[in-house]
Amino acid sequence: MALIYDLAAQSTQMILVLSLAPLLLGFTRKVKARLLRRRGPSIFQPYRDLLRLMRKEVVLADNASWLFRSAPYLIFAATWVAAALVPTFATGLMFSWSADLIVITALLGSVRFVLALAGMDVGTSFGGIGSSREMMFASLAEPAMITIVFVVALIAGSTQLSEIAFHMLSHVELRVSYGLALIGLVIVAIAENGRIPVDNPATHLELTMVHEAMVLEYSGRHLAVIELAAALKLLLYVSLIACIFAPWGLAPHGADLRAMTFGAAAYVAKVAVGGFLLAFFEISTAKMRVFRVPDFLGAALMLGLLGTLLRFVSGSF
Amino acid sequence: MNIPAFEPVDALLIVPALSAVILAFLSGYRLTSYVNFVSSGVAFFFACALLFHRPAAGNYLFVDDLNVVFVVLSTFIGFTTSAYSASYIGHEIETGKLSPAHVRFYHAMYQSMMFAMNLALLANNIGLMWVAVEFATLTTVLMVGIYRTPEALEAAWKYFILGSVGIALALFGTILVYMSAEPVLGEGYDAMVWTSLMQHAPAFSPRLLNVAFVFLMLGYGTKVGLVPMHAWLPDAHAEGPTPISAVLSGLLLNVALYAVLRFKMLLAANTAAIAPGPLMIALGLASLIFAGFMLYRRDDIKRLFAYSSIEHMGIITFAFGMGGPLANFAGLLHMTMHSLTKSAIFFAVGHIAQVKGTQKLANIRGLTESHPVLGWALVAGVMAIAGLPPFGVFMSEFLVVSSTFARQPLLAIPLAFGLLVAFGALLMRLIELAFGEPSESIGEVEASVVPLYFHLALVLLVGLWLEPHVAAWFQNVAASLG
Amino acid sequence: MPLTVTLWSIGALLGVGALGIALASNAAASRVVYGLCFGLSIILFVAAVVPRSAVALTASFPLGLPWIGAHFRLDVLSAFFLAIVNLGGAAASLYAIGYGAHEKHPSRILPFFPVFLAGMNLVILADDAFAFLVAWEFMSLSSWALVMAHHHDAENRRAGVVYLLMASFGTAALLMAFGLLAGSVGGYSFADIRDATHGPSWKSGLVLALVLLGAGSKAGLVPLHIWLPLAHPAAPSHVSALMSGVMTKVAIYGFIRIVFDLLGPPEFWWSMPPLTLGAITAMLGILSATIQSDLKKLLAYSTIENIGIVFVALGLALAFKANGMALPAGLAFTAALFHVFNHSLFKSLLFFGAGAVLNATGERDIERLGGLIHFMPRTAFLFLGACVAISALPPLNGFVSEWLVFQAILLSPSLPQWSLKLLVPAVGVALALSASLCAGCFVRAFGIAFLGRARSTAAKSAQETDLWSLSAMSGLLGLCLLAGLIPSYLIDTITPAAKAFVGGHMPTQGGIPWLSIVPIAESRSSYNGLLVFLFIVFSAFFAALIVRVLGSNASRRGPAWGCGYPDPGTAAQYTGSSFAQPIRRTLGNVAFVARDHLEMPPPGDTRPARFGVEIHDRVWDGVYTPILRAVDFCAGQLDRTHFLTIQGYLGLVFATLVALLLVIAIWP
Amino acid sequence: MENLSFDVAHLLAGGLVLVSFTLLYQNRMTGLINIFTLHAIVLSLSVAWQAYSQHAPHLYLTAAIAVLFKAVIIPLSLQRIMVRLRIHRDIEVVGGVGMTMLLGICLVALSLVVMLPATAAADPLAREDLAFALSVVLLGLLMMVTRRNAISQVIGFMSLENGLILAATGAKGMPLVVEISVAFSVLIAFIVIGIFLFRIRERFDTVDIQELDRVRGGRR
Repeated sequence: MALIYDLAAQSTQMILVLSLAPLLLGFTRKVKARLLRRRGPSIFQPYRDLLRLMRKEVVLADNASWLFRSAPYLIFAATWVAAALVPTFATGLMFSWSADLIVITALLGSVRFVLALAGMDVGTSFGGIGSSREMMFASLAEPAMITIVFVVALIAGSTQLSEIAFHMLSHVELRVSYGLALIGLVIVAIAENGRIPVDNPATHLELTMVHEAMVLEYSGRHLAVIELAAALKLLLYVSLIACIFAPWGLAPHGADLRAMTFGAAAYVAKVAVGGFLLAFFEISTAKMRVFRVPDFLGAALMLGLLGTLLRFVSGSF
Repeated sequence: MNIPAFEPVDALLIVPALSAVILAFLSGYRLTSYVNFVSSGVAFFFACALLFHRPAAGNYLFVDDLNVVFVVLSTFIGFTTSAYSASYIGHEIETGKLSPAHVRFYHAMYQSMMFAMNLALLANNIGLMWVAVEFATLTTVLMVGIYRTPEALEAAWKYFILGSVGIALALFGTILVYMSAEPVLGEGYDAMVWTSLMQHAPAFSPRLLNVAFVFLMLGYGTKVGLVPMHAWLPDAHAEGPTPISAVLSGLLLNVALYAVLRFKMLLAANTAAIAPGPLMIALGLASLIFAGFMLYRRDDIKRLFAYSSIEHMGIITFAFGMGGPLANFAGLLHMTMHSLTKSAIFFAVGHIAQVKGTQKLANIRGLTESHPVLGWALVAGVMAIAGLPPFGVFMSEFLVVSSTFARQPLLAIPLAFGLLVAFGALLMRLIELAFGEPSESIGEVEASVVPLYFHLALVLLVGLWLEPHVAAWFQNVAASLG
Repeated sequence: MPLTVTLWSIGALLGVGALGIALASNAAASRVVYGLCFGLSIILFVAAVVPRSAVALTASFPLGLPWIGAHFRLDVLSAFFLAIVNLGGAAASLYAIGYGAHEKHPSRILPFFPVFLAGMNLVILADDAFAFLVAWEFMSLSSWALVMAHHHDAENRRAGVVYLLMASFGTAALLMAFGLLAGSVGGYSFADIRDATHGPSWKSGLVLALVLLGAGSKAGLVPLHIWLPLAHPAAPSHVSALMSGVMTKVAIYGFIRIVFDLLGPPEFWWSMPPLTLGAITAMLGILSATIQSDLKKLLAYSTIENIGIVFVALGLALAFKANGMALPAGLAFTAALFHVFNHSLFKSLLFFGAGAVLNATGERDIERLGGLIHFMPRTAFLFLGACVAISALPPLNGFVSEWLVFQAILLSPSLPQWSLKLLVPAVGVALALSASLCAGCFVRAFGIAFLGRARSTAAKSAQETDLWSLSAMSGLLGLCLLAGLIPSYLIDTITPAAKAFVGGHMPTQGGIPWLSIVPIAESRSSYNGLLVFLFIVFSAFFAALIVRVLGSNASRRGPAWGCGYPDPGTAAQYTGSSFAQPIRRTLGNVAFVARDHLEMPPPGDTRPARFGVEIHDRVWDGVYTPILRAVDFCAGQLDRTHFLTIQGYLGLVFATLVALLLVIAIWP
Repeated sequence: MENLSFDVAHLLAGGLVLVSFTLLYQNRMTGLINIFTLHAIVLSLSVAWQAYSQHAPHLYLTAAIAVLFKAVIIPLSLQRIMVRLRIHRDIEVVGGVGMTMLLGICLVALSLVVMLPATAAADPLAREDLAFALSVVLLGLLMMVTRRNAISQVIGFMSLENGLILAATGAKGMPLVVEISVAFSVLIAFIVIGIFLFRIRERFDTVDIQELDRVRGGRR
């Protein structure tokens, strides 16, 4: 009985993230438009786009290989699993212990790996440019992420997200390293999702583009799956930040239905706030040149390192 | 005057002397080289006989653990070298480098040199030993100059002058030793006889011994080829016939070293005297490092390996200078291994020079491809001389370096440094010689490579498995060296 | 019994070497020799992994140093490394059955290959200093001969010189280390050394330094790594695989054996050199790998990176052990050995792939490859698998070991020493950095070489490689997958070694539900590769299914879109150097000085614009060039003494004599 | 009587050193050879005196060899070689005569400093002899180092060897002295009459050793 209950909770979360992801995207666009005094598309536009893309036929480049065709599904699957492992409305879900924060980071790493390869498969110059830049950003973003993980893990004494969230709930305290980690994580999230100022998701024909350049050759259902994966990734980071730094309302392990629904509501609220902040940030900054990005990410890395050092030097656990 | 009973010791002197006389009158290189080969073999046989039967020490000759090692080794190498020189000289005659008269002279000198060396090793009398070494010098000088080319003559002249000066210094040292012993042992033979000298060494006047050792070290050290008295060695090796280069490296240096060792024991026995170790260590290190650097600029293959001989003599002197059972054992082993390996290398070099028609390193390339048998032998030989396992030299170098580092880390570091420097040079040369596009060659190997491979096999065997009796024997020699 | 079998089969390997000389001319020789090697390696592997009692088996022969003899010992650690060595050996032999057929001069390889295998086995079994060093040099020499196999190439000859010089340098260092350990009495057997009371701490520190020099020069620790990227590519590919995947591990074994076993209880500061050097090595290695365009050089540099990771883990283990923290020490040690195992698998696989490409196209330069995924799909798939594994991406095995290392780092704040508190986080960041760079490096390697369109006719005409090679590679990939999905068994096999060498070990993983692994406690962290893998597979299929239901399945082929630009031909593809350019610009100058030259002709000039990059290796320029200069200078100066007149020489003798007499005169 | 024997021996040994100095001073070939003859005669005298005072008849033989060989044969043959090879008459000295003389004095001092304390035990006659012998040896060596042509080098070597003989005879009752001196004479015979000058004569117009050294065409 309990098993079924857990299973249900876990699958709810999977469905939840999957369904919420495009919404977040749409919501952010809407908010941006509004802040710019435009009406903007409806917040459900992303769903429509996805459906339309799926119905279109796929045009494969002549020398696209099996890798090119299987990549979208791999990317989607890995992102989805990663997103499903981040506590959204409840901690200690059934499979949460099968992967800790480091694993989640690494899963996103595999996603990037496959995506970069897919970008190079057809053999156009654009795909290559995208992949190479993506890997350069990653080479700084990933260690930054790891250092942030260090900070968090050293505070909470665990790399398990559920444990971390639980710890944050149980002793609420303000530490410098929190702040450092938060800022670092936000920077990493922006870079990883290719948002302004690192990349501009709204443009296509611009040589500074990164993510869009990699998926340039994709069309139809493949593109749809990839777009969905991208949306999932954005949601993942938002919920990650929410789970670590704003764990309020998370239902503890084996909580009853009410707590869970409450947690879900709280989660939606957090996501909305996140989306709003993101939109606000994006309209208030301009995109930076590609070779400035490393400094941007380097800042995140340094913040993470600083936090780690603080943790190492001050208390041990 | 009654005739003493026949002794292998006497045979060791009589056989070479007799055959030298005979060879002086025989002609025809097949016959003479055959006689040469046989008499060397007989000498080797008698040397082995010494292992089982030791005559009592007389006023002139004696046999003990130490010089048996040297005698067996030198007669053995004399034997294999005579086998090698037979085919080598044959080739020299065909190419008209040597006239039959020269060959007759060559063989006579070969035997008289063997005689002189055996005498020097077996002599129980420091004066007699000196005379023998001096005689050996004369004979080798004549053989170095045998090609009559300006280079050969110049090399021989240089060797002669430096050797004579060395000899003179050694004589002065010998006289001083006698002077220091005379008050204790009284006038006459006793004061020049090893056995009695060793017994009464503690009573000798230490200061006189110190002065004596300086002269002896420099004098005999000249013939060992220690820096800075080494100058004769490279040219003598390079300009003489290759068998002679092999004999010089394999035998003559050892004989001189033997003399140094004897006097070192004498000094070590006298506690009041300055310890001889430091001087030997200093000269040894100097030779090692100096020779290591000199290897880099050589362009003549025989000079290259001549300098490597200096390097190894340095190592051996260093080891004996360190003293102690481990280091002495290592020194003895290293000396044996070096003689075998270096003569093997010179055999190979002789063949190479004959098939390539040149001694210039620059004109010898890709041997492993053009002459696999020679090429791989050279590779093996150089690896062995560079002290890489599984060859015997590695065992001795292992013992020298590790035991030194355990006792005097500061001395082991220059030692290892010198070894590496020398190895670097040898390796670069070797790779040029043995690999790459082969250079054109003028002939095939018709001379026998048996002695070459025989030596290498021995060295390999020792590296893997040192026969227990031999080990025990070396060990108590090492112990006696103190 | 296992030891006896092991020694006998090693002897048999030597015999096979002799056979190689005999058969060298024969056509079928290579199949016979490699077949025998394969069989013997399998036997050795089985003998190593067959369950035994924990007590070490020993044997000794009257070889080597007469009064000591040659001792051999098979304990938990040597068993583990024997398994690695012979697994690699078996794979290489199997691969070579097919690969060797393309060899021009088999007579220069066949005799040395089995000897090389035997040498590595002997190093691991040796139980006295002399046998150890003999085996060690034996290994170096045979591999050197293999490096010199293609000696007509001047580059290879240079590699041979550098390699053997560095090897001998390392041996000299180890020799001195053993000299210190054995003491002046000469107790060279490891048993004596273990029993010996260890001297002052400066002495053990000296030994540590010497071992780092000796083992490090063989393993490729910066700055002693320079020979590795020269020598590994020079050898035939199956040998490169052995040298990179296995021989470096033997070096690590040497380090562990001496530092963790013979050197006695550690002090905390011992851990700092391995940690620092390891981190530096990882960074420099991967950065240099990222800019290489020679596929095998690239792989060699990535080997250097992995060696760095292993040394970091070992340094952590030392630190924990010195502070008596048994459990973390066990974790770090396990991580190190785990990574050693993993690297031996996927690095061999990668070199096999490179060899297959080399055979099919005759090219090592990725700039002239491309599109191979169409011409040699199986090889491409296997190579891709290895790339994923080495980039430390779940669910393959590379990730597990790296994850364990991170877990160990997360435990280190409880180390009391401040120096370590400051050092370890920096090292951790360096590790993370190198891991992510590694992913970039291998995206580049695979993407440029196998994806896109063929950049040369050689690449166009490539054929899929033979079945022997494919089977060897598939076997290795299968093992990578197994080790990644169910690491718990491997961890449990390492446990006894950890118990014996650092006194602690990870909790037994066997009993944990769902086959997941738990370094310390469930509440801290846990990982279940199998589950993650199943999840991904499941959801991938789920997604495919949904798409199939909701969307259309129609698809057609067309020319590449490329933002509407007409297809500009293969030359316009992104090249390897352009791919590496961002990283070269941002991080590159840590490891090397890279200068870009852009020569832009003035307007109206019809010359093409030229772009070139020149790269200077900081280590080479900073460390080795001065040494070479110094040696050359000394040689030049001393060489004058070769041309003195006879008076000059007499003068030398005279001066020496007078000097010595003066010494005597003033001697008290 | 004892006293007298000491004085005479001392006188002769000292004389030998003096003659060595004059050898150093010489810079003309003929003069060099004549002085060397004197050197040999003084040596043989002192050897003979030793034979007399030590009652060692075999030393007379040594003395005889010295006179016959070094004071007669060698100088004559050297003269012949000089004439035959048309060696120019004066000798180049490295670093000037004065310098060498100064060095020589330092050497004598050195040998006294080294020898006198070392031989404290031995009887005074031997001590003086040994000290003088050492200085003769060193002076001979100095001469070989500073003289440029072969004949003067040979002479330097022979004076060195005279010093050795002096030491050997000075050592009380040393056996094999005769043999040693004979062996040495053979050595010198080799050098002097020996094949080498002739061989060199065949190929070079001079026995100046620098010519010899020039043969070495940068061979390494």
